[in-house]
Amino acid sequence: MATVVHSKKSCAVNPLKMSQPIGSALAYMGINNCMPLFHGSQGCTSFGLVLFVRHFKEAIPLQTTAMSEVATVLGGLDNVEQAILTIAAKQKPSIIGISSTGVTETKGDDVDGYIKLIREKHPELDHIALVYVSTPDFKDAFQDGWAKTVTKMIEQLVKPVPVDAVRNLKKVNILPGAHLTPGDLDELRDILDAFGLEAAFMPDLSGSLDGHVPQDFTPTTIGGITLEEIASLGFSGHTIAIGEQMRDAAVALEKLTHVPFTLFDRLTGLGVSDQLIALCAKLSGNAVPNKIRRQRSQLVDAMLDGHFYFGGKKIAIGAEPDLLWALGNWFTELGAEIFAAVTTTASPLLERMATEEVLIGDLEDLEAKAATCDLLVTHSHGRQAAERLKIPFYRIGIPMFDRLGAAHQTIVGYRGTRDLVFEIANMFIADAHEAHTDTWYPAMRQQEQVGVAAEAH
Amino acid sequence: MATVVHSKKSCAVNPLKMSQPIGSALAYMGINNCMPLFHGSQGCTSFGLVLFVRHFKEAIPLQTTAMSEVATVLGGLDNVEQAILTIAAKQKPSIIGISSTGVTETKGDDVDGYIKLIREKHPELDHIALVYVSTPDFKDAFQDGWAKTVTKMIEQLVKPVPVDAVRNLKKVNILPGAHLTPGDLDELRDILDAFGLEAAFMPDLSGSLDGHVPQDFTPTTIGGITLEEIASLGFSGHTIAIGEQMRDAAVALEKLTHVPFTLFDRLTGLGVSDQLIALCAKLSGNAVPNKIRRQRSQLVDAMLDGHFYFGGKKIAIGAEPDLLWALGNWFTELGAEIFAAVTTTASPLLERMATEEVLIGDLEDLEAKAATCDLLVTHSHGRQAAERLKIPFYRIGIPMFDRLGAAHQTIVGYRGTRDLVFEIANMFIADAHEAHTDTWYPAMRQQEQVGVAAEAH
Amino acid sequence: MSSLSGKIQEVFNEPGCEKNQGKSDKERKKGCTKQLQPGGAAGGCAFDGAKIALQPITDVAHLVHGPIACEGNSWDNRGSKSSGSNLWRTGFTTDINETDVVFGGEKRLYKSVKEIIEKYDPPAVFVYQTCVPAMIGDDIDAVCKAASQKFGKPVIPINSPGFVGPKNLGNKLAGEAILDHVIGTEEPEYTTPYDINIIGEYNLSGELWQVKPLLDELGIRILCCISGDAKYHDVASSHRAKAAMMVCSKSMINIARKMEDRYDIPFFEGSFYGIEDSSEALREISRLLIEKGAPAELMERTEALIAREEALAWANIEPYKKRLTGKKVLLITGGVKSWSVVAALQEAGMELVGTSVKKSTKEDKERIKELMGEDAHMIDDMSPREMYKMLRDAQADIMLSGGRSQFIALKAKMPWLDINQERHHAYMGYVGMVELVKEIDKALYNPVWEQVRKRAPWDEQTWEDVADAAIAAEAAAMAADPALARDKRRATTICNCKNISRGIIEDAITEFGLTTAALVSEKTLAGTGCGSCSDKLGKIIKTIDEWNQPVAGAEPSQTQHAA
Amino acid sequence: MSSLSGKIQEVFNEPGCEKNQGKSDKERKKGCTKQLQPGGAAGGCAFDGAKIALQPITDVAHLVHGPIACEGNSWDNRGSKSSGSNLWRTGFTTDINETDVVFGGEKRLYKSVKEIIEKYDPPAVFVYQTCVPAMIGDDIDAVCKAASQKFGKPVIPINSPGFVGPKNLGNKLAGEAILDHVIGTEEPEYTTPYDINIIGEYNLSGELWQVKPLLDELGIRILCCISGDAKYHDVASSHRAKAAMMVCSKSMINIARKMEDRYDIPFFEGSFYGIEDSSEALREISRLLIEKGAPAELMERTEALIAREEALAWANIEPYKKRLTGKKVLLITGGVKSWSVVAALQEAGMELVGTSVKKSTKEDKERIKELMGEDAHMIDDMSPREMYKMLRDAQADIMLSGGRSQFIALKAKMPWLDINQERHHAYMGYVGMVELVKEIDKALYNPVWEQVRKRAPWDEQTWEDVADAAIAAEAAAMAADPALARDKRRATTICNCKNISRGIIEDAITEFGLTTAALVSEKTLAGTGCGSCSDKLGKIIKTIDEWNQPVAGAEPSQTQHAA
Repeated sequence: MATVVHSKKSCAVNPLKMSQPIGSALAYMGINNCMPLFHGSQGCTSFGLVLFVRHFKEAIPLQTTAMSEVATVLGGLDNVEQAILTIAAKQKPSIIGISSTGVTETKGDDVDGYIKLIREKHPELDHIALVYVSTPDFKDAFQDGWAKTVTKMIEQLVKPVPVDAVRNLKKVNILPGAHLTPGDLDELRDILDAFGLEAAFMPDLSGSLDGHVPQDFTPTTIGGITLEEIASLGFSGHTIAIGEQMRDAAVALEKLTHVPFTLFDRLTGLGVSDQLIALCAKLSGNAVPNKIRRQRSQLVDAMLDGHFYFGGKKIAIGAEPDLLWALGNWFTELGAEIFAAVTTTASPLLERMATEEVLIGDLEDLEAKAATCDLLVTHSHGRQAAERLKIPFYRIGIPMFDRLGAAHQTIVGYRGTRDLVFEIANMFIADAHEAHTDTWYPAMRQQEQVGVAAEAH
Repeated sequence: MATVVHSKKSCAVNPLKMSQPIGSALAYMGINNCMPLFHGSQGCTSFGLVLFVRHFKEAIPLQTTAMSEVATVLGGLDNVEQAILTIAAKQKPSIIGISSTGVTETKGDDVDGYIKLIREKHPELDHIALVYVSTPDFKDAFQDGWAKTVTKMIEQLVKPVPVDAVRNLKKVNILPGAHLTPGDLDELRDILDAFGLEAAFMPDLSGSLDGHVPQDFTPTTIGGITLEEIASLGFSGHTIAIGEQMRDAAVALEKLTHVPFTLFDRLTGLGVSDQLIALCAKLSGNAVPNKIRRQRSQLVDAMLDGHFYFGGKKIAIGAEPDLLWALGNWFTELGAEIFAAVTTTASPLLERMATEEVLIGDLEDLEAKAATCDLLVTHSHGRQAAERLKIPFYRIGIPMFDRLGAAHQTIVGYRGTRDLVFEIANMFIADAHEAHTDTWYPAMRQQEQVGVAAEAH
Repeated sequence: MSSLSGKIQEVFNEPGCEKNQGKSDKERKKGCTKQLQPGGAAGGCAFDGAKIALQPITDVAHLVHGPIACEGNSWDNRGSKSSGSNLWRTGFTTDINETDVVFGGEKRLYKSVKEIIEKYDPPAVFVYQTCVPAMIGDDIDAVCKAASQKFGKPVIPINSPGFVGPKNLGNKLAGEAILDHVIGTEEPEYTTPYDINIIGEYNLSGELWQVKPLLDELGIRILCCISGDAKYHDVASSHRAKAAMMVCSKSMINIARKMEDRYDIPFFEGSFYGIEDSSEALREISRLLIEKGAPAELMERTEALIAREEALAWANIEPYKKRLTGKKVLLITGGVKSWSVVAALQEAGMELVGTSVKKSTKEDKERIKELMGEDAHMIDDMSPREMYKMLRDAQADIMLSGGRSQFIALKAKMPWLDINQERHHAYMGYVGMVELVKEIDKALYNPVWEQVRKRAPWDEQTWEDVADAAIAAEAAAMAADPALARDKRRATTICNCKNISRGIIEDAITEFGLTTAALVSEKTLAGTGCGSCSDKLGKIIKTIDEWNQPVAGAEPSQTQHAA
Repeated sequence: MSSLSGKIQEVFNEPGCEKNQGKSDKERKKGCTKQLQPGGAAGGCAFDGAKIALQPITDVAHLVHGPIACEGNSWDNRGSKSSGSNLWRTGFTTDINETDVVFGGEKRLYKSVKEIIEKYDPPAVFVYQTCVPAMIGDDIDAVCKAASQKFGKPVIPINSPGFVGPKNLGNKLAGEAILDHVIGTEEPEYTTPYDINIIGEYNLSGELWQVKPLLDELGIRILCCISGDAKYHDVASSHRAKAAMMVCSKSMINIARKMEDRYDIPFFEGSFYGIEDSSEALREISRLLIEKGAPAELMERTEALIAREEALAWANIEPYKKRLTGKKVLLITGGVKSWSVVAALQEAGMELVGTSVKKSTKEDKERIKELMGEDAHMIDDMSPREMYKMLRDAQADIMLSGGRSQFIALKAKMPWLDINQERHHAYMGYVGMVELVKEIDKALYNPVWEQVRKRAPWDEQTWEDVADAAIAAEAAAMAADPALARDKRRATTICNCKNISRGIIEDAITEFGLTTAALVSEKTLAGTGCGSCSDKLGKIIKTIDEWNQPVAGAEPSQTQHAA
């Protein structure tokens, strides 16, 4: 229903977008004992590292091939080789996840070729998986980097399974989009668990970046999905992909293993959660447990109590396509209007958004459109705009550097949606403007009081 | 450690306290198919009803003997009788829970005697349980009314069990204080469930007032603990009482049934949650499940990330004794200082509070002491004070009428505590004051700018 | 307490109340006492009513003398707005304890007044009596008098303990208190020929400010609004107004009438709810002022303003017409004000369910009132299934009602709009009516309804399916068993105030051969409460042939008068 | 890019840098290039450094020419504060796409400058070059020049793409850019004998405002702070200052020195971290100003102010003495500033772990630096177990370090205080030092530590128990197996910059018979990075008899020079 417009500006102002290599790195971080490695200048890694440290409030594993100007011109084989050797010796990971960057893509480094050479030269590295994804900074965005990386890992690491294999029907693969938090994954795990289903998340940030204190540290990731678990994804009974971005990964997995998949373009809202629960009931053969029924009933009640505050509200959202889709539809379902929608990259969902226009643009664009809105929704970089506009600001997405608990923000399923209804409704309630004597007929105030009058609205 | 001081004022200003009959009524509301009935003027019921409707955003069952001036003088037998008959005929409850009020206590109505007479006269009411608790408005407070009512129901409705009875060791009675929300109960149920333990809540607001949409309505409560379940509490393996207010109830239950009990004076915080989990492990004979271990680890991490914001903060809390105790200790554990503590009624916990003075007083007292504090914590009636003081305001307790989701506010256990750490830390972060040019040497500003300077702090 | 009983009798004799005028002397005396039904009553007490009526006076300290329940359970829960002081939002109570109950609370009351004056220095302190101190004999009149003399400041006793009656009695007793102690005790700084009082308006959600600018524009001064956004001085000097408007229900009719008697201030009853009613009210105000000496040109200016505002309002409602045309609205409330919104809703294209009125004349409004009025009290007791049936039968798209039925309406998943005093939106005057239409549109078109009505995928059938089946089964059972149908019919409550079932009424009619509603009332007490069921009584009498058929196996039940 | 390489060489030859002065010509040339270790590097790039250095100029539009990564992943993450414009916080980037990479991004850059000037009208636009446009040959100097002429506004090229080197090279290249294009291009409205520049201070958390009021009081004007809270005009006219203070690390030494050369502005290196250092800095400022012609009485006033502020600061620290006396602090940072806080911590009664200094002389500080400096780079790579061991061995009560080690320190459940640039607290000047002591007290006494260190009741042993056991087992294994101990020793990284292990150094010493640290550096490149390990090299040489023992079964490994 929406027109998808690309910003006509030459200069992006207050970027909404982040680069795809860091989306790629985040996907690697959901794999156990992994070391993500950027093939690029050390700054590429440093910026990504700082961003994730500030968001997750965790030490983050991320390395660099540290390309110098000279190395860039000559080609990066030596650097890639040396980086892999150093990491293998120092951090002893099970897998090194390599992503290219703008510099090395501009030069056109053939990293797949490099890896072949390195493999030949260093049989001692045979026990370490090496995955490479091409993720130039000057193309696509964060969620694309994530999606490509998951797809590549599936293609490379999952054991192919024939169509007639014996499968564990109680096991369900979940391919979460980059917009799902560790808290979201925990919630999904709880839901599946209530049906006696076992969830295998690929990747699994809920084990690695959920803000916990591990018993011991490794310099690599700790707690994500293991390579063994990835290899055996083909023996699961079903795959649930979450977010349109994960379609390629789900298709790749099905192609390789014949595990059928269901793609949920979002899981925030009553109807979509119903679909998830119905699927769980079908997959498990179990009736919907009482706990889940109660959660549904609580969500319905929250929607009824909360809808008063959403009706007619104008919302400005800046988010990557899948998150924009999830939030936009949910706001619309509660009676709010998506008045401004800005996103980072292309997606088939965009033109289906229930709004007039979706702009692939930046936060300057969003701020301009949000001036008359009742709520601004975007990641922490929206804080300046919200301050200037003096409207309530709901933080969601990466990065969230100026609040704690980003990893636990949960908006999926009945319970996640219920809490989101309350949280946003309460923001509207807190922002409600009391009537003043001149609320309804401001023009009738004396001239010099007009300023005050305008503020009263 | 604290001196307990009673306000010397004649006039209470901005009451913190609510009357004990409505605490009593709330306890009745956790019983299935119950109709709470106030013996008093219809206003007593009406005020209580409106308060609960605004807090829970639910239709609330609560009736009145509708004592008129004349009836009050003559004694309320007729009114009690007629009320019981009307309710029995119209709403067909399993139990009518009667609480006295100020008017009828002033007259000195012998309601126990009335009930005896009514029982004799109306054998057709034999299938309806009638419980009566004396709860004059002019004594004690909300949590006292709740506690007395639970104790009375236990004494009257639980089947006595000999010491050598065969018990279901996997079943655990939980006697929650009035300060626990339906969300808290749900969280406790989840925790016990993770150990394979079955929780029986007495009373159970999580079934009745958790904000859900029932399939059909009855004019009485729906979804609380049933009379049958209450009767069989004596066959459980253990009782967990939460809040010092519940000691009498736990003792009464033990006396009657020999079920041993553990009293937790609070369940918000790491150490106390550890104790709960250790108890669950012991009672169930099961190891601590991975899910719970992860939650603990997440709480520890939240405390580490969050403590920066709590250290040295001055907190003003107005709450009933058990909630004050729970919050006060938790704030103290994170390095904040309980600078002002105001409560409603006596409790052995008060003098053990880690603060100089606990005042049995009102919100005027709290506001006066909170002027230099960084956070005000009390129920929704604190909103005026917070506005005047311009300090952040965390709403907790009953009533919470100006926000949604009061029933789901959850602060017990690892997960509840974790979310509370984040929520409060984020309030502090949001309230952080940026440095200005005159932050450190305000006196050096020109005279006319002193006003601005003061504001900048 | 003899003075209090006297006051109550005086209120019952209120000649300004149409209802009273239709009653016999005997009826009048007990009529408004409205014996409440133990186990079946709802609503606030007289104290509640008194506090509601006076609390909007913004700069006064409102002190409740009683145990914590009366103030502690209820304070800070009203949506009146103030353009000045917010002292009215501060809760003051003596919070009497056991000792006070034994030894009397007068001393605590006196000291409380002292503390308040020392700390807050309000222009006056209002002291509200409640049941417990009334029982133990605390003489608040005496304490207030003593305190007043001692502190040189008005300390006004409001004698309206909860147990003397319901909320609307409290409204009137509050009126008596200010008539006796406040009105006429001060003088305005100046007067103009354009000074009016507005009586019975509480400025909820700031609604008064939806109208006041229009009066300002006309040069009409609200000398005092009783009590919305009023200052003590306004009330005390309100006897110098030239005319008064008595708005909303009749909660303060005694003030309007006695001020007419005592100070020669003519008044009219009007409403600012609805476009036509707003225009009518403005005209009436101008008319009365002109009668009392204001220049006649005021009416021209008034008409010009009305024309402008009406045109603007209709223009603003116009865009909603397309979306709202044909939508059916169910209006459920006991208050008067809702009826006056009918025209605006109809102008926006909506239909009022249960009536076929196309234009809204006064008569039409009366008819709507007849049709719907009796349900007003019932809604609180309805189960969602009953409500669903009602909505299904009425084929309504949205319900407008008071806040207490909100959660039941919502559980029945019915678009709902709050039109009582709990609401956050302001619906008065021309702008308010546009606001109402907007809000209805918002509620009606909120996509949430579509979602919450859908069945959970694992449910075999929707809640509505279940209800339909149950209703159908019930109807079938009735059709098959006339005795059952008869019992069901007879069990219906006709008079909610007195809790009188149709069976009792039928029996009385047949036993005593009653032929008028009044006679039925005398025999059964039905219709002696709010009176809204008197038409039903008449209808029962008229249809005697339909229901007075012998049914096999059914004994006529013993007539049972209410206690 | 010849101009850029020229610049880089120029920076390497910086005579103001002590370190450079100690190097041979050859060393100097490659020294600061600091060949980064693939797979082992950390820290920002030259672009990052340039942006950090100039971004605090508040009213300038900072435009990053490059793909989204350079600005999109990093903007709005610095804590500088502005007393005026907040334009510096707005992120501008050309966000170049694939087409730009193929066809060149100059046009987009030019149009971006145009858009910015049209929309935001800043006094200047700073254009930051990044790797990708540098590779494809975008000539930002030319674009800036053209844009500058076209729009009549300074458009300043900052030529510091990430891949030319590390962050501190970027700091210097940024300095070169403003030396070349900004400084001296405008004139101040007026000058005074009391005008100074402060160079290398970014006003993080508003720290400058902890000192500026003192200068104000002395009548000393900060003509320009480069770059904290600076306006473009301030920088452009900063060449008229009478003296300059060069603060913090040597990130902008080239600015200070060249301004001395070009404009005869004498400078000194100083710090406002620590009480004594603050006093010293104030004295130096006054001394230089007096040298340049300011009245001598300035020094008297300066001393009076110092006396007052010092007394006040010590008095404010006094109350913490009792609580902090005997507490052991572990200071871990590479920055210079932390060393100057030592005196204050000691004054508050704390001990610096790893040193026995009681009074803080300059020498003592050097010793602390020696003792601790080498660990500064290591902390990022430490496991909690290693950190625990370090803390256990040091018996520290609290750790002060930079933000990146925060989460590792916290996981080791060690009280920790942020003293790097990410922190939210301001610690400069006298008030800042009191603030630091307060914050240490708060962190140290937070009861959270006691709780988080407790074992979960179901855990058999604490994390510390496990670590103690593992450490003991390791020590036992080493004692039992000298070859293992030798391998372990040789595997230790000595030079973090060049990633040179001790084994390589030992081998070089024995193979070539090296006797000085300088010789070791020449052969192994160890110590040619930040230079902090040169003392370690000396120590290794001195202790040759201890480690140069033949161990059974261990072959001396092949010497392996870093690439």
